[in-house]
Amino acid sequence: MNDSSIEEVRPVLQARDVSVQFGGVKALTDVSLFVRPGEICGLIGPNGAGKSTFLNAATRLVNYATGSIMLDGQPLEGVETRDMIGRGVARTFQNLGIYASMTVLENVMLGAHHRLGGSFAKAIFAPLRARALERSNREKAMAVLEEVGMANLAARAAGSLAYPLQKRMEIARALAAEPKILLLDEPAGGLTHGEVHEFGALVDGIRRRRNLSILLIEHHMGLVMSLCDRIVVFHLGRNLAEGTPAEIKSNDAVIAAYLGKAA
Amino acid sequence: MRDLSLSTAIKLSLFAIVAASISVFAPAYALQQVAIAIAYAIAILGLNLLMGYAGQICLAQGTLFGVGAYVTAILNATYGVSPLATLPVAAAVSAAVGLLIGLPALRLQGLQLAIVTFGIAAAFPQLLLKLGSLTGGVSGLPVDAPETPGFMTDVPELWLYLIALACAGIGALLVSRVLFGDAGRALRAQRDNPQIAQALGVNLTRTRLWAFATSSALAGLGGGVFAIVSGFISPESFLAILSINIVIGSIVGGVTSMAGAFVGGLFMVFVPSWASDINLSLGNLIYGLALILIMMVARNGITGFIEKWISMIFRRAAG
Amino acid sequence: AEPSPGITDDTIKIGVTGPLTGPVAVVGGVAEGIRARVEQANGEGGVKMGDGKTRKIELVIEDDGLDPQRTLANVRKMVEKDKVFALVGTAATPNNLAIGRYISQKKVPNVFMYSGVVALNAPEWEVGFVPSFSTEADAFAEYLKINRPDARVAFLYLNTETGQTFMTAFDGAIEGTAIRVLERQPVTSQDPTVETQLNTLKASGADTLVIIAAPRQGGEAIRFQSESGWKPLTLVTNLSSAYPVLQSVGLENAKGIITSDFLKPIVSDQKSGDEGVDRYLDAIKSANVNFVFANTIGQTGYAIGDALIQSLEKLKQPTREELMKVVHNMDGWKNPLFFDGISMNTKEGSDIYPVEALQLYQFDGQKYIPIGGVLEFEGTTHE
Amino acid sequence: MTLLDIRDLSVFYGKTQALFDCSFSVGEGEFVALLGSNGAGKTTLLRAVSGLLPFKGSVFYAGKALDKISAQTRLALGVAHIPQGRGTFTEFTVEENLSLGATIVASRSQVREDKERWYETFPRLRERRNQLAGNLSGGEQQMLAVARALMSRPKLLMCDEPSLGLAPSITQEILAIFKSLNKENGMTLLVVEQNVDITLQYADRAFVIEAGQIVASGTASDLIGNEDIKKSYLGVAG
Amino acid sequence: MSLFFQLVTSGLATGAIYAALALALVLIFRATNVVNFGQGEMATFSAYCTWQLMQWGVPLWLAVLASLVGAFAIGIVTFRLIIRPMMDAPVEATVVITLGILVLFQAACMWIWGAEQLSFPSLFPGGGFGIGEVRVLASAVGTLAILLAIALAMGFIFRFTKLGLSMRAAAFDRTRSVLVGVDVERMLMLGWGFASVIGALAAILIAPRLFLSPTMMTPILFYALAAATLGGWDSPLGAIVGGLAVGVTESLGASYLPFVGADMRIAVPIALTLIILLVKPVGLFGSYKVTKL
Ligand SMILES: Nc1ncnc2c1ncn2[C@@H]1O[C@H](COP(=O)(O)OP(=O)(O)OP(=O)(O)O)[C@@H](O)[C@H]1O
Ligand SMILES: Nc1ncnc2c1ncn2[C@@H]1O[C@H](COP(=O)(O)OP(=O)(O)OP(=O)(O)O)[C@@H](O)[C@H]1O
Ligand SMILES: CC(C)C[C@H](N)C(=O)O
Ligand SMILES: [Mg+2]
Ligand SMILES: [Mg+2]
Repeated sequence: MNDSSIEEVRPVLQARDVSVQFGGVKALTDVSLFVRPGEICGLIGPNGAGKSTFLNAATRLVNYATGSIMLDGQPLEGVETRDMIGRGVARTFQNLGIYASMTVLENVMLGAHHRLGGSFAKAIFAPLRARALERSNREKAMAVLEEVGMANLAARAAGSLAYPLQKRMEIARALAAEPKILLLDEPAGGLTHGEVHEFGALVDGIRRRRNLSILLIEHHMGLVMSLCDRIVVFHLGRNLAEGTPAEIKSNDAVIAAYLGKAA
Repeated sequence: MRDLSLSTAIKLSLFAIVAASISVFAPAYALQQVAIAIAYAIAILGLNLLMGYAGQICLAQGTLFGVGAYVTAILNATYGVSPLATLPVAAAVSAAVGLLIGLPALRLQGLQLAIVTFGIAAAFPQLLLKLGSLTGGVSGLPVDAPETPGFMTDVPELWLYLIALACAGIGALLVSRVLFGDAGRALRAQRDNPQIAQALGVNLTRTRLWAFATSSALAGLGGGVFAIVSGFISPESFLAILSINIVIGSIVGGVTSMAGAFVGGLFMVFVPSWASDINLSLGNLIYGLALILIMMVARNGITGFIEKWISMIFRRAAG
Repeated sequence: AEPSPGITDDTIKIGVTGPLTGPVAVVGGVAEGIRARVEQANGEGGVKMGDGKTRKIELVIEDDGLDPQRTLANVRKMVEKDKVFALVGTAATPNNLAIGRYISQKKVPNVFMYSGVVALNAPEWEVGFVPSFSTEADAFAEYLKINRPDARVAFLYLNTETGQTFMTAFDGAIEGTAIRVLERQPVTSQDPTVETQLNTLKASGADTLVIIAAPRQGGEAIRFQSESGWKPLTLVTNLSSAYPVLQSVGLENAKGIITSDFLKPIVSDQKSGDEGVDRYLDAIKSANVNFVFANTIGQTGYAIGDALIQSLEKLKQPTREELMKVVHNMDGWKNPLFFDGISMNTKEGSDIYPVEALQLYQFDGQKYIPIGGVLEFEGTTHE
Repeated sequence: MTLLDIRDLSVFYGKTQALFDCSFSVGEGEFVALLGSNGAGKTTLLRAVSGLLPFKGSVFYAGKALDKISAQTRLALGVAHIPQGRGTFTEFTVEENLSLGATIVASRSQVREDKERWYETFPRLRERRNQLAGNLSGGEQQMLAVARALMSRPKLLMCDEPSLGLAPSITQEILAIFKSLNKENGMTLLVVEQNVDITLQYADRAFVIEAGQIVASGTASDLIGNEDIKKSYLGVAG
Repeated sequence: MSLFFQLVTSGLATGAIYAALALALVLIFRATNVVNFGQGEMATFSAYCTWQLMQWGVPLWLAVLASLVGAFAIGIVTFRLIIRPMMDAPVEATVVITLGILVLFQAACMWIWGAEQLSFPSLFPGGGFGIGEVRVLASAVGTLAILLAIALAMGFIFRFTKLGLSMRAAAFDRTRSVLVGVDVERMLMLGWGFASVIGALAAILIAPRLFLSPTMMTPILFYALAAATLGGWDSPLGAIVGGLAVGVTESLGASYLPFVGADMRIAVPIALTLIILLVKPVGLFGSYKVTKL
């Protein structure tokens, strides 16, 4: 959209005119969006605006009919879903993508799967090496859990955690992948107001320490406004607005479509 | 972690004690039966990996078992290869066949896959008859007994039993290597939610095919052992019902348990005949009831049931 | 001589294994028939054996579901744990093959097998009973040569050694005649229906249908030839021509079929005046067997039981070797259920097939009527 | 008049106790909020009342003891529960979901009328009426869950975190709908929420639950003003 | 050419047999989310009951009616005794349980009525009629007509009635169903009852062709499973189309594909099922499950 801003630094993620259709339902129509390195970009919009669908398209879980999505300037067409994480794109899921019967630690260790390759051949024919990798993976996963403040829960079954903790564990798993960009789909769901603040600090800390780019979908306006550098708004599957939190907060179209009277 | 290795050690020594006392106390004919049970157990080990961990239901494990048995028998009877030397080949050929059977699994799941593989199991005996020149048709093939070391010539069954046990050990080692690490996690991940697994970088195709290959290799190994222990094989031993029975063995033992594989193998061999020993004409009635009652009492399989009790007792003792 | 295992001064232990359950549980009738005859003998005080002692027979019956693996397991258990003296009436070819090596090793007699296939693998320790399928093939060929010398034949054959043996023998027997085989279709005992095969056979233009199949498929084929408007001359193996099979098909549908058997036809459970048949009817009644009186498999079992008792009566020494000697040298033994003129004959070293004669029958819609005389193939059983 | 009377309610998951002797009551026609931080036991309480969990103690609804009454009967008596995580029938269409919501309703015309009404309220659902619920966006599913529960025309509606995943405007809209049902139809509401500020704008009264126990209660206006309670239990900073 | 038509016709007749069992399997699956491997044997038991009643002199129609009522009871009792306690057990346990049901009912039939095959009277006039050279069996036409009627009724009930909706909901998710007031246990119980009735009817329809015996359903099981899979497990009409497709292709394949032949004809339905599933993994009329991320 704003071409001059793109010139400055190459965005980590850039989508242009992306459309997604499910049968007769047009979930996205020509949406564009970019995320700069080190930036937290908010993605908001009414329910059904197509935010999650955009995330799915950007991680190649759904196909887009038109447009292009580029990662570090590389087009994603033809890239397999499973290769996205290896290219530095890690994500969380709106409806939770956790493995309920595995422990928290196992879930987080899965985040590093793409680096370990998890090959049967290695496990069968090079067991010592496989075991060494496993050990270092476990240590790294523990470190990540430490970082998000969940180290004490490592041995719990993921399914037994409270909903917000499950969401947080998903973030830890995404971090274990050591991504360049993190796509978060409603990570603060189920948090109380105070917890949201704390959570915001956590995300911001992660971004700073790791110099990550983050695309954040949230309905929690307090969080979005305080955390994001820039916000993109979708409505009915199209771009509605884009700007700084202050601009968005006072954008009439956004207020009408999304925020409601008392934001 | 320490707990885990401790419980593994306890389990292993328990296993060793049981295995040793069987070899001492069981009469020769029963020892051979146990060896056959172990041959089935090897196939169940594979199926547990595939069904319990990879979540792919294969109703053709008996077929792959049969492929292994026939590879051993053909190599031995037709080409004179020593029986033990055929085992790796049996495993490899079954793995290859298993890969082929596994190909549809890349697109099919659950029930659909189960039924397609069941069809393969149903067709297998006919195929064996059709390839009569290779398989000996309905008359089957004899397999030489492996050379028994001097000191046990009196009880060749003991030697057979030890061979079976050793092969099962190899199988268990293989499975444990796969399961306790990144590969095993990926396997479970693609079972519980393939889409999420993909997003985590799991290569579904490769993971599933490897699971099929490993499982089939074990089926083939088990089949080879079966051929050696039986000394004679024919198509009648590899009817579709065998695949069903292996699945029953796997589930009754416990699909996610290695010890369960052995329980399952023993179950397959001994329970039907015990049932008919109780009452000849009511044998199957008793067997059917047994299946139902066992699952009602031990819904996670016999080992799951035992583990639950043991951990309950431990917790009592501890607290 | 030292008595062999399984025999004492007043008992002798005999093992039977067969499919009492599973898809071919009908074949379990063999074991039941044997039991009926043995219980009858025991009820009469036991068997007075050749060594002068009277012994009761202790039967050990095991179910193998027709799985050769379980047959072997049963046999090992019966030999090593139960210590049976001999095995009798072991059913089906693959199962007998599976135990061949073991019984030769252990030198355990496996007598009066219920298997219609010639090639086995422990001939010194085995003796057959029912005529080979090749014998039956010869009988059918014989009939055709006389009654329909230019027959155009369609085969529905069991796709196992059974069908192969039959067809090979039949082809040999019609060599040099004007009889031609136009079409052959295999069946398996797992086939849900055999309509497809039958349609193809019908379309071949044959005028003669030969059915070699297990009862279910055989029955279907008998019904087909009557229902389909195709009226070939129909020859049915005795595997699936038993009266109960015809009943399931509908007697009128079976009218005119031809079969061969070595047993007397029994179509009523009322006393017939035939002493052998009457004793059989008594026996199965008091043994409370699980087959109906007209079941030829059960009758065969009873006949096997009788043969066993006759061999024991001739056993001079209580050894297994002696038993084999006796059963390998039968000379015209009679059997209560055999058709008049058919007897059991074997010759050590050359002939281990006790029954090698057959009588042809035609079904008249009510009962089997013998046609022609007994066809004798003594000593000619071949592959 | 008291509609829901909870006395010494305790609930166990196996051996772990999640609720400890909770007592409170909800009057007929009241709009009550149940507040509390994560894992406090709010969901557990609703599940016990609606019949998904067995409990110790007593729960009276319209004077009837609920412990021996099946979940279906409770629904028939007018107790509806919108579970956390929505609980839509994902493999059924939107329309079928609404029909299922009306399982206990005998009158066809009432069902038709109500469907029309909720389609009117949530036009998004009308657009998607023949689509599988599982394909709806998170927020759309939440709307569906609410509409479905209302199809049985409950007397007591218990809703577990309705705001979860909803756009702010929709959250307000749903709470406003609740309020109007409460005002106009006299429907009693027991709403579990994290979103304290917005909820207290609509609720008459609120209870605060913490670690399985009721620790505070009061009218909404009391609580809005009570910084202490907000700080220590609800984690609302300033 | 007339052979071709004859093969198609008798393929249809055989297909009707597969479709009959497939229909019962689909019903129980749709209503309870269970594949009841023992469905066929439960049905055989009911057919034996019919036979027994007739032996005692009860007229055919009455005997059929009585056994269908009995079948309903058998379904309900099976559910109460065996399935209900296992409602939240892992699916593997249910698989073994239904296999146990198979063994149990087969053994019961064998114990009570013996292993011999028996003749079972047809509900339809015997024989058939010819269209040109092609022979059509009256019983096949009748069976198909009844099955079709049942499938249409089932489809209608599942899709358009409150009962059907509730049954599907109960099969889909128990907790969610409880919350909307569906009497889950009752729905599952009805599912077992109805499936048992349809199964019994299927057995009564096909027993005249197969002969009544304890194992008459065993060889059919795979074909019926293939038919249900081919049609899509949630479509009654699919079960019939699947059954007929399997019957016809098998019949033609066995005759016209020399490398298959009658002995390997089972390869035909396998191949057919596989091909269809590779194109449409849920079967011809099956619907996809959804997972929203
Ligand atoms: N698989 C699908 N099939 C059909 N329609 C779909 C599918 N997935 C999404 N949709 C539709 O596409 C639209 C966008 O959905 P999406 O999940 O992206 O919304 P969202 O912006 O994430 O909303 P929310 O904030 O409620 O989560 C919705 O209207 C939804 O109904
Ligand atoms: N199925 C379960 N098994 C065991 N413990 C459980 C289960 N469900 C909940 N718990 C525990 O019960 C307690 C109360 O949980 P509950 O879900 O009722 O809390 P909540 O207040 O609804 O929290 P949230 O705001 O996260 O929804 C928690 O400690 C939780 O860990
Ligand atoms: C019907 C079958 C049990 C007969 C078997 N083929 C035999 O050799 O005797
Ligand atoms: Mg979303
Ligand atoms: Mg909750």
